Amino acid sequence: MSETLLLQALRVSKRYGATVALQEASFGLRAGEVHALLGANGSGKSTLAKVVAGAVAPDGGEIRLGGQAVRFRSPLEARAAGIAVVYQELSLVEDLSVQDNLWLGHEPPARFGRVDARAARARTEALLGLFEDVAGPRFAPGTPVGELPPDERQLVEILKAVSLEPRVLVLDEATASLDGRQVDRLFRLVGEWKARGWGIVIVTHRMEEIFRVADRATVLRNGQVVGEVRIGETSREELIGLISGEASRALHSAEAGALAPAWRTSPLLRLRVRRGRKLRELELALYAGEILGLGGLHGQGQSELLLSLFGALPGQDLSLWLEGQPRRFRHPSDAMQAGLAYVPGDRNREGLLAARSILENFLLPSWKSYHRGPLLDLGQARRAALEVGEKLRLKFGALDDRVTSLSGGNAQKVVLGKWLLRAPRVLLLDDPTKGIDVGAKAEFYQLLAELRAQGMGVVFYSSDDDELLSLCDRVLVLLEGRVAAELSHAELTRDRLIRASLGVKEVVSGEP
Amino acid sequence: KTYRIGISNGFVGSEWRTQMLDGIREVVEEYKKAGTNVELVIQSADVDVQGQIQQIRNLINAKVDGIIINPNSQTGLNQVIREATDAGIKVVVVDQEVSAPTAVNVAIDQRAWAKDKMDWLAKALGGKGNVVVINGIDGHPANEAREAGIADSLKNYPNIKVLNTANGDWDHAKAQQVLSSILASQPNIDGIFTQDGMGQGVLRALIAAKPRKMPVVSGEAYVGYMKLWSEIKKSYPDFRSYGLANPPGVGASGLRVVMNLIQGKQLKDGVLKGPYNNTIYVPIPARVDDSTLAKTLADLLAKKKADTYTMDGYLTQAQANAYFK
Amino acid sequence: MTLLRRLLAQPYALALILLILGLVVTALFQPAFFTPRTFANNLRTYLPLILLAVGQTVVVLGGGIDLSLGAILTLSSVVMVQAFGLEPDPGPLRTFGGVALGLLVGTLAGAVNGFCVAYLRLQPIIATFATSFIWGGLALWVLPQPGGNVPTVLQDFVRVYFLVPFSLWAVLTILLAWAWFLGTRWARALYAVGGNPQAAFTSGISVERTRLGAYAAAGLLTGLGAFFLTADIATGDPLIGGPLTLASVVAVVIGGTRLSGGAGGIVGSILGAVAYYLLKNVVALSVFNFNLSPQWQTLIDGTVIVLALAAPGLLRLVRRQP
Amino acid sequence: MTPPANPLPTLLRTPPMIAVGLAVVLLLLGELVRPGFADYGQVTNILRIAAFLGIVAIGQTLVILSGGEGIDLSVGAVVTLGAIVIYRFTGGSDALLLPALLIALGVGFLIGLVNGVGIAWVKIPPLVMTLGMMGVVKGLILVYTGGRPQGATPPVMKSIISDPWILGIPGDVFIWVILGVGVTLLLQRTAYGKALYAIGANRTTARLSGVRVERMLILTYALSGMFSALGGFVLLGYLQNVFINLGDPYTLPTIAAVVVGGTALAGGTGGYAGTMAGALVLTLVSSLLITLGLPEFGRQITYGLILLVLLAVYGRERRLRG
Ligand SMILES: Nc1ncnc2c1ncn2[C@@H]1O[C@H](COP(=O)(O)OP(=O)(O)OP(=O)(O)O)[C@@H](O)[C@H]1O
Ligand SMILES: Nc1ncnc2c1ncn2[C@@H]1O[C@H](COP(=O)(O)OP(=O)(O)OP(=O)(O)O)[C@@H](O)[C@H]1O
Ligand SMILES: [Mg+2]
Ligand SMILES: [Mg+2]
Repeated sequence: MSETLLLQALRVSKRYGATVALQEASFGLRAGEVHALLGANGSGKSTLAKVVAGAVAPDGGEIRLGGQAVRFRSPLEARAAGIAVVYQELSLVEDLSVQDNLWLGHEPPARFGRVDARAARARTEALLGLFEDVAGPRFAPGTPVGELPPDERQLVEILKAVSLEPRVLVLDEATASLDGRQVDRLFRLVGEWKARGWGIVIVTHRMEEIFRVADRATVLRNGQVVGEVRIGETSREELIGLISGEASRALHSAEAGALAPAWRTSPLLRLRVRRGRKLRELELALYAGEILGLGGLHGQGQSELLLSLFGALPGQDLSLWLEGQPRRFRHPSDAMQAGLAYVPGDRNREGLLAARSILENFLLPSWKSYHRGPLLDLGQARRAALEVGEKLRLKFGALDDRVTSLSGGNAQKVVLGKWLLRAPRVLLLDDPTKGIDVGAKAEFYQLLAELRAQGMGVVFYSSDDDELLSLCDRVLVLLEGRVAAELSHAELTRDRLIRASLGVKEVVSGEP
Repeated sequence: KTYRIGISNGFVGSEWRTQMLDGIREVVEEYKKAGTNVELVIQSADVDVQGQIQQIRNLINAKVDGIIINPNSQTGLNQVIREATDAGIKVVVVDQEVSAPTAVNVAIDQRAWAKDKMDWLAKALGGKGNVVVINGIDGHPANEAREAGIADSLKNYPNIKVLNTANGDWDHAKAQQVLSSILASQPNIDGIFTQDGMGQGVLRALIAAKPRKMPVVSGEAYVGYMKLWSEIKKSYPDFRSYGLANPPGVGASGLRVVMNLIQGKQLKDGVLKGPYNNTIYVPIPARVDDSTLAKTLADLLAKKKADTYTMDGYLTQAQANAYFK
Repeated sequence: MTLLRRLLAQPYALALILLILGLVVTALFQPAFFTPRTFANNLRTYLPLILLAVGQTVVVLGGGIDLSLGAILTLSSVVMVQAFGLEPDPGPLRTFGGVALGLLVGTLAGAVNGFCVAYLRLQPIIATFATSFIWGGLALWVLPQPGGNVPTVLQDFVRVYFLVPFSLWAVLTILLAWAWFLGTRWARALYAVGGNPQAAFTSGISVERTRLGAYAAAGLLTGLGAFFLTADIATGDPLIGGPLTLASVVAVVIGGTRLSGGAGGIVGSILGAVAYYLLKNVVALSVFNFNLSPQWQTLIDGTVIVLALAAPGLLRLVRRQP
Repeated sequence: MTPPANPLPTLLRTPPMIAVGLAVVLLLLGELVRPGFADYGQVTNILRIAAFLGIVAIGQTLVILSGGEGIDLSVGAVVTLGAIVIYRFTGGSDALLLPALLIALGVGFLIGLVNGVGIAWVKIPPLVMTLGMMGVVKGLILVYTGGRPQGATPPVMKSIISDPWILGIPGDVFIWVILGVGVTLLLQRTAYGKALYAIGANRTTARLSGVRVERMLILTYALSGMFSALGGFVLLGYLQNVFINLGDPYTLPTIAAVVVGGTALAGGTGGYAGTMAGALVLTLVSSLLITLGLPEFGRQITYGLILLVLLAVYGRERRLRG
C-alpha cells in the first residue's frame, strides 16, 4: 500500500519537566477517514493533537503533510496548511460575538484592512444553520459567546474549525458537553465532511461514539502508541484492553437498587423550588443510601439544581429541608457545614486551584479542622491527604507538586477526594466522569457504591446515559427546569430515558 | 471699593503653604485697618498643572482684580496667565519664577540664597574639605537655580571637593535614607549642604551614624531643625550649622505688589530682574547661626511655633512701595 | 426613547451622565465657563489627558496597562522643544521635523514598553513602572530644566478655529479614525487578545505583535498629546507629564472600559477624561461658593472620584437585582 | 515518580533565594566599585532602610496574593496617615503611644475595609479603588491636620525603632524580622493563609469549596491598611517627624518588591519571604546608585533598567505556547 497519507506524525516526543507526555508517538491519517485517538487520562492524546496543530512545540519527531515534512511554529501556520483543531479547552473570546469568534484570525478581508462584514455574516449564518435546530434561540451571529450555554459554545468552537475549510479536522473531546441530538447531528456532518475527503481525528473516551463514527483508531498508553486497529475488525473489549493494558473489567460495579426500600420512610434531603434561574416548579427528595440520578438533555437546569442545593446560586425562590429540618444555605460554606459536598462539572474552572499543590487542593474545604492552637497541624493534614489519595488510588509524585502535574482523571480524583476528607452526608455530582478514562471510571463507580453503602445520599448528574442506567437507584429527568419524569431503577431503560428527555409524554410517571 | 484677589495655590498640606496663606491673610487685615477692603478668593488644592490652569480660569471667571499664583510649573501656566492679563487682571507669581512675560514674579533669589548658604559652609570649613550636597528634585526650577548658586559659590573655593551630590526630593525621609547610604560608604565628610525641607532628615541620619566628628551642615531655618541642632550641640559642642529662611511670606509680599499694580502704580525701571526679566527679588528676611540659635529658638518656642514652622518675614508696605514709581 | 435606552446600555453611559452632570453644575456656578473662548481654552487644556486616555484605552483593551505614559509625554515634549531650538521661527524643517521626531520618540518608547510586555512577557504594571524611570531620566537628560521655545506657527495652529475650536477637530479626527479601526481585523485581534489571550493565540492571532502594536499606538497618541501640550504652553518642562498617568487610568475606568481588557472603547475614555476635569472643577467651584475651607477640597475631590469609579459597580448591583 | 535527588538545588532556585543571591552579588559589586560599601555599618543601614519598604510591603503582598488583579495603591497615603495619627495623638507622650498605635492601626484597618468593600461588593477594580482611596486619604490628612501636622514623636519610639538593640542592629530590623516570621506563619500555617492562596489561585473553586471570598477580600484589604499604618509607625520612629507626603515614595516600590520577590501579580503564588528579599534587593540597588554618584538622570535610567532586568529574571508570565 503506497497510498500517501494526508497527515503523519512520526516519532513525536514531548516532555513537561519530568513528565513524558509523548514518547516517539506516530500515527497516520488518510483522506476521507475518521481516525480515533484513544487512551487513558494523561496518555498524551491532547498533547499529540496540539503538536499536530502547532500549538505545542514537540521536543522531537516529525510531522508530514501529504508526504512533505512540515514544521509549524504556530497554530497559524498549521491552519494555513489546512489543519483545524477543536480544542478540549475552548478557545473562544467570551466578549466577542459568535460571528467574530468564528472568523477570528481569518476574517474575510475588504479594502483598507477592514473586514468584509457582509460576507462574514452570510457565511456565519450558513454555518450556524448546520446546528440551528439542535440549539437554542440565542445561537445567532450577534450573541456574545459568553452568554451561550456550554454546549452551544462547543458548537461554536466546532464551527470555528469548520469555517477554515480544513483538510484535517481534529476534534479533541468535542462531544463531551453535547447532548445526544447534538452529537447525532455532529456525526452526520462528520460523515459529510469525510465524504468530501477531509481527514478527521477524533479524541473521545466514549466507546459507543468510537464505534459509531471511527474507521480506525490509534491507542496511546503513557505517551507511547500501543496499537492501531480498524474499528470494523475490533471489539469493545479489545479496545478497552489496549487502552488500559489489562483485561477488560466490569465497568459498572455499583449494584444499583440493591438496598432495601426501608430508607424510603424519611428523606435525607428535600427541596422544593418555586422559581429560580433556569428552574421552574420542582420537587426533589433524596434518601440516605440512595444514588439519585438527574437526566435529560444538556442545560435543562441540572447544574442549576445542584448549585441551588449547595447554596451557590443565591436569589432563588426555594425551600430546603435536611433531615426534616428547614434550612437555608446562603453560601456554599453553609451547605458544607450541614454535610453537603459538591463536585463541579468543569474541574479546571470550578474544581481546582491550578497554581497550588495537590495537598492544598485536597485540604481546601477542611483546613479549619486541622488547627493545633493558632496554627495548622500540617503533618496531620498531610497524613489525611495521603490516606484519601491512597483510597482513590491517586497517581501522583508528591503532595507538594502542583495539581497541574496530574493528568485529567487524577485531577478529577482530587476534586472528589477533597470532600471525602469531610465525610459528607450528601454528595452532589455534576457530570463527574466527563473526560475520565475507563479505568478511572470503574474505580470511581466502585467508590460511589462504597459511599452509598455507608449511607451517603448522592445526587448525580451525568451526560452519559449508560451511567444513569447502571448506577442510579432512581432518575429524575429534567426538561426546561421541571421534572419531566421520575424513573425508578426498575423502570429505567434507555428508551424511556430518551423519550422523557425529549418530553414524549407516554412514559411519564412523575408529576411535572 | 472692595478689591477681590484670587489665590491659586497648587499644593497644600505643608506648613510652608499654610504659613504663606496666613501671611496673606495678615496683610489683608492690615489693608482693612487702613481702610482698603480686600476680599480673598482662595483656590487651594493638590493639583497638577492642568488642575491649576483650571483654578486660574475659575478665578478669571470670578472676575477678580488680581491673582496671586504659587505655580506648579515654571512654564505650564504661561497660556492661562496670558488669558488672565488679557482680561485685565494683574498677575503676581510668588515663590517660584515663571517665564510668562505678563506676570510679575515675587520671590527670593534662589540662586543667591543657595550661594549664601554654600559661602557660609565653605567659610565654616576654612575654604577646604569634602562636601556632600543633598538637592531637591532634578528638573525643578528652584532646584536648578540653587544648583547654579552652589556652583557660583564653589568657583571661589577651589579646595572644597564635592564628594557626592544626591537628590532628597525635598523629603526628610528620602534625605535621611540617601545620606545614610552616603555616610556608610564615605567616611571623610567635612560638610553637608542641604536645601530646605530635608535638613531634619540630614541631622537624624548624622545622629544615627554617630560620627566621631560632626560635619558642618548648612541646614534650614525650621523650628524642628533648630531643636535638633541644639540637641546635637549637647553631645558635639563644636557642631556648626546655619539656617537661611526661604520665607513663606513671599505670598504676603506678593499681595502688596499686586495691590499696588491694581491701584495703577508703575514699577520703577530696573526693579525687574531674573532670567525672564520679570522678577522682583525680595530680601531674605531671616537667618540663624550658632551664635543666634539659642535666642531665636527660645523666641519661636515662646510663640508656640510648631516644629514645622519656618522663619519668615514679608515686605512692609513702605518696602513694597519702594519698588514703584 | 429607544435612543435614550440604547445610550444608557452603552458602556460609557456613566461617563456621559457624569459629564452632563458636571456641565449642569458648572453652568449653575459659573456661566462664564461656556463663553466660546473659555470653553475652547478649557478644551485645549483637556486635550493632552484625552489623548493619553485614548492611548491608555488601546493598551487596556489589549489586556495591558501603561504606567509610563506620563513620562513618555514628558520625553516626547522635551524632545520636540529641543529640536525646535530657541528661535521663534526656526523654519519648516525644524518645526515639522521637531514634531515628527517627538512623535517618533513617543511611538518608540511605547514600542519598547510593548516589547517588554509582549516579548519579554513582563507584567505590565511593574514593567511600565520600571520604564517610566527610563523615560523620565531621558527627559531630564534631554532638557535638564524647564525652558525652550515652541515655534509661533505651532502655537497658533492649536488655537485656530474652523467654526469650532481646534481641539474639537482633533477629538473628531480621533473618533473617525477609531470608527475605521473598529471595522478592521486589528480591532478584533486587539479585543480578542485582551479578552482571552490563549484563545486569540490558538485562533492564529499573533498576541505579541498585537500587544506591541497597542503599546506603540499608545506611545504615538501620547506623542500627539505631548505635541498639543507643548504647543499650548509654548515651552518645555521635564516634569510636566507625571500626574497625567494615573488620571488617564481613572478616565479609562470612568469611561466604562474594563481594566482587565477586552471590553470598552475610546468614546467612554474621552467622555471620562472631560468628566474627570469637570468634576474636579465642580468641586473647586463648590469649595469657594460655599465658603468651605480649602483643606476640604482634596477630600471632597477624592470622594467624588471614588464615587465616580464606584458608580459602574453600584449600577451593576442595582441592575442585577430587579 | 522519582523524588528529586537533592532537595538543595530546588530550594536555591526558589524566588526568595534567587533574590537573596542577587542581594549578595549587589553587595559585593558595591564593595568592588566603592570599597566600604559592604561594611558592617552600611549593611545594617541598608537593612534598616529595606525594613521600611519591607514592612509597608506586607499589606501589598497579601493583597497581591489575593488575586483578581489585587493591588493596593493607597499604602503610601495610609502610611502617612498612620504616622500623623500617632504624632498628633501622642503629642510626644510615651504614655499615649500604645493607645495611639492602636488607633492608628484601627484607622488603617478601616480604610482598608472600605477598599475591600468597594472591591469585593461593588466590584471596583482594585487598581482604581485604591487609587481613589489614595486621594481620599490625602484629603482626610489635610482635613485632620488643617495643613499643619502638629504634634511630636514619643521619645520611646526612638529607642524602640531607631536605636540599636544588639550588635548595632537597629530595632526596626528586628521588628521587620519578627513581622516576617509572623506573616510567613500567617500565610503558611493558618486557615486564613490557605484560603488567601485559594482565592488568589481560583475564586470560583475557592467559593465552591466553602471559602467566603468576599469576606476574605475585605479582611485582606483591611489587613493591608493596618500593616500600612504599622509602616507609618515604624517610619515615624525613624524620622521622628511627619509631613504630608511621608509615605508616597513607598507605594509603587512595594509592588516592585513583591514582584521581584517572585510573587505573581496574578495572585495565588508567592509569599512574604520573597518580598523581604525583594525589598532588600531594591534598597541595595538604590543605595548603590546613590553611592556611585551618577547624575540624577543616569541614576533614574539605570534604576529603570535594573528593575527591568530583575523582572526579566523571574517576574515573567507564562508562555502561551507549550
Ligand atoms: N504542563 C504540564 N506539566 C506537567 N505535566 C504535564 C503537563 N501537561 C501534561 N502533562 C502530563 O503529560 C501526560 C500526558 O498528558 P495529556 O493531557 O496529553 O494526556 P491526555 O491523553 O490528553 O489525557 P486526558 O485523557 O486527560 O485528556 C500526563 O501524564 C500529564 O500529567
Ligand atoms: N499551548 C500551551 N502553552 C502552555 N501550556 C500548555 C499549552 N497547552 C497545554 N499546556 C499545559 O499542559 C497542561 C496539560 O494540558 P492538556 O491539554 O494536554 O490536557 P489535560 O488537561 O492534561 O487533560 P484533560 O483536559 O483531558 O484532563 C495544561 O494544563 C497546560 O498547563
Ligand atoms: Mg485530553
Ligand atoms: Mg489532556
